[in-house]
Amino acid sequence: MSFLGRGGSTPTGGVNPERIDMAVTELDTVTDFFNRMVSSCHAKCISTRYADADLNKGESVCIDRCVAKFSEVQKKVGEKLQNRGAAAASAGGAGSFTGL
Amino acid sequence: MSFLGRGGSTPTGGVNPERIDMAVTELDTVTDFFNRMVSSCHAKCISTRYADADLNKGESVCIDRCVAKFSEVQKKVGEKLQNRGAAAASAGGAGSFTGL
Amino acid sequence: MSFLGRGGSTPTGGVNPERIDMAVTELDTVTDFFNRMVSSCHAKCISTRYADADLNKGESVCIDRCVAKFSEVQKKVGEKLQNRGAAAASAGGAGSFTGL
Amino acid sequence: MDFSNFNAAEQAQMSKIIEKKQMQDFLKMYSNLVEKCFNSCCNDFTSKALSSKEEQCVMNCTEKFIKHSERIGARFAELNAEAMNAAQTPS
Amino acid sequence: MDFSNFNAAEQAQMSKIIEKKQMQDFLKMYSNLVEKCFNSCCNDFTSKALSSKEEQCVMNCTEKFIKHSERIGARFAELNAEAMNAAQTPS
Amino acid sequence: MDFSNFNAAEQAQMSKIIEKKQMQDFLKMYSNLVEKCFNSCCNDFTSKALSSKEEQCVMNCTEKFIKHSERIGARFAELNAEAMNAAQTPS
Repeated sequence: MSFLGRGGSTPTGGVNPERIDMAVTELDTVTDFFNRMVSSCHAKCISTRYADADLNKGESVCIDRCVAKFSEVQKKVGEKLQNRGAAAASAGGAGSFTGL
Repeated sequence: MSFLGRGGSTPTGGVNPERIDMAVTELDTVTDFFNRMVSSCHAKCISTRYADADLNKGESVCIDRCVAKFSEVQKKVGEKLQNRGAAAASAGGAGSFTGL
Repeated sequence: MSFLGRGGSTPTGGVNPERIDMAVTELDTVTDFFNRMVSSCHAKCISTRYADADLNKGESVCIDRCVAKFSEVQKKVGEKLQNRGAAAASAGGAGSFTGL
Repeated sequence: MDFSNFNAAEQAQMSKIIEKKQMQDFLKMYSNLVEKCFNSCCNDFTSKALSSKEEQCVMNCTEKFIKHSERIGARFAELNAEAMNAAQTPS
Repeated sequence: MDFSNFNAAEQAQMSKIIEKKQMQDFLKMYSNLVEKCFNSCCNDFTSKALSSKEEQCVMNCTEKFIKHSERIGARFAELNAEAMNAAQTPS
Repeated sequence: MDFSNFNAAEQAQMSKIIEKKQMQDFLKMYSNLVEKCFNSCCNDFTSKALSSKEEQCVMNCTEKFIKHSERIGARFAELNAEAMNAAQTPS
């Protein structure tokens, strides 16, 4: 997650709330990617007739390739967003509705 | 919601934050199920031509059966998840991305 | 967002948490509408063959009209909900699951 | 849902939380309704104005969705009441 | 949106909240984009590597989606400005 | 994800947050599974009872989805481990 730095250093023994916040955002982001990968690869690889409870050979192979491909797409899109400038890319987000 | 216990007892007059948290999780879960039921039964029962503002007889009967069936599916899936072990079922959730 | 009043007045120099809460709800609501508009107009106007990286003339014109139409629908639905009474409209929300 | 075993302070806090959630649920339902009825009713982008046919469709869609939600809510409440009774009946 | 009636302390808190929301919106847009472009562009799972055709499709999809969002954002801002002017004009 | 540079107090707080998130993720997965398997398996509303065919379909759908998620989780963990090793290897 190269978009996310880790907050500054923490006083010994204390909790740095910004570090916690960053870690939670990172966790939420990974979980979001994971859930979308599960959903996309389910749509691409799993037959919805459900005649069987097991993944068959074809489905299993498809899942493995799907994960690899989805990750590659994630990388490509991330690079594109960084090249283009994260600022421009988020045009239309909350920031554009406010004068702050 | 048999997955959710209620937190421990509360000192008289005080607020037990864990009980509140549990209640909020329970509320969010019921709302989530309800919204998905509304959406699924809309897709199954309601014609999207919208020639009329009222539910016709066929749609009304379909909705009633849809609610009953959706609830039965909810029960069956819940039992399955419990038999299988909630731990295994949540494989891939946030827990699996962390070393904690 | 005529459904949302702004909380009461604020003591000079202090922060009124209700005003902040209201502003955050307003921001979340506008963002939600914006995201759904992006998604709906993408489905209506953008060819998914992706032979090109630019919006063509037809897509651009379609987007402009789509935004206008989506906003009109938003207004019409909002009026309808207000006429019908917000209370009735939210039937089935969290409130109906609780005895409070 | 049953909060009868909550003390007064806890019930007061839950009331506030529920009130806030109801507002959020209502707003989410509103934007969901706009999206759903727009997607079903608007398919002609040769004009930026809503045609009278599209407007009628949006009004019917909205009204019908509310009636649909209300009916589901009623059935859902019945099911939950049954489940609660069943849980309280000694077997 | 207009926070001009907020005092300095409230504006400062809103700025922090908005900054955090922008980060979250950006990350959500990123994962949404990955999902959308993957679903549109990748349909061959006889190989685990992205073909050059798929990669081109993903790049076009990303670029086009950003331009699409920017255009919607511009039109949306115009509409909101109009609505605000209309609200402030005495009738 | 690597929290090894967190101090003990921070790790303790993260553990609590993660535990709560796991519960929420599990509940969301549950409702998602109900929706998905209902939508795929139930198409006959001439009766309100689940037919044995529909029930079998729901059971298979649930089991298969869990296996699917587990397989994705395993592959995903491998990819992340590779990425982490690559980042730590001096080039």
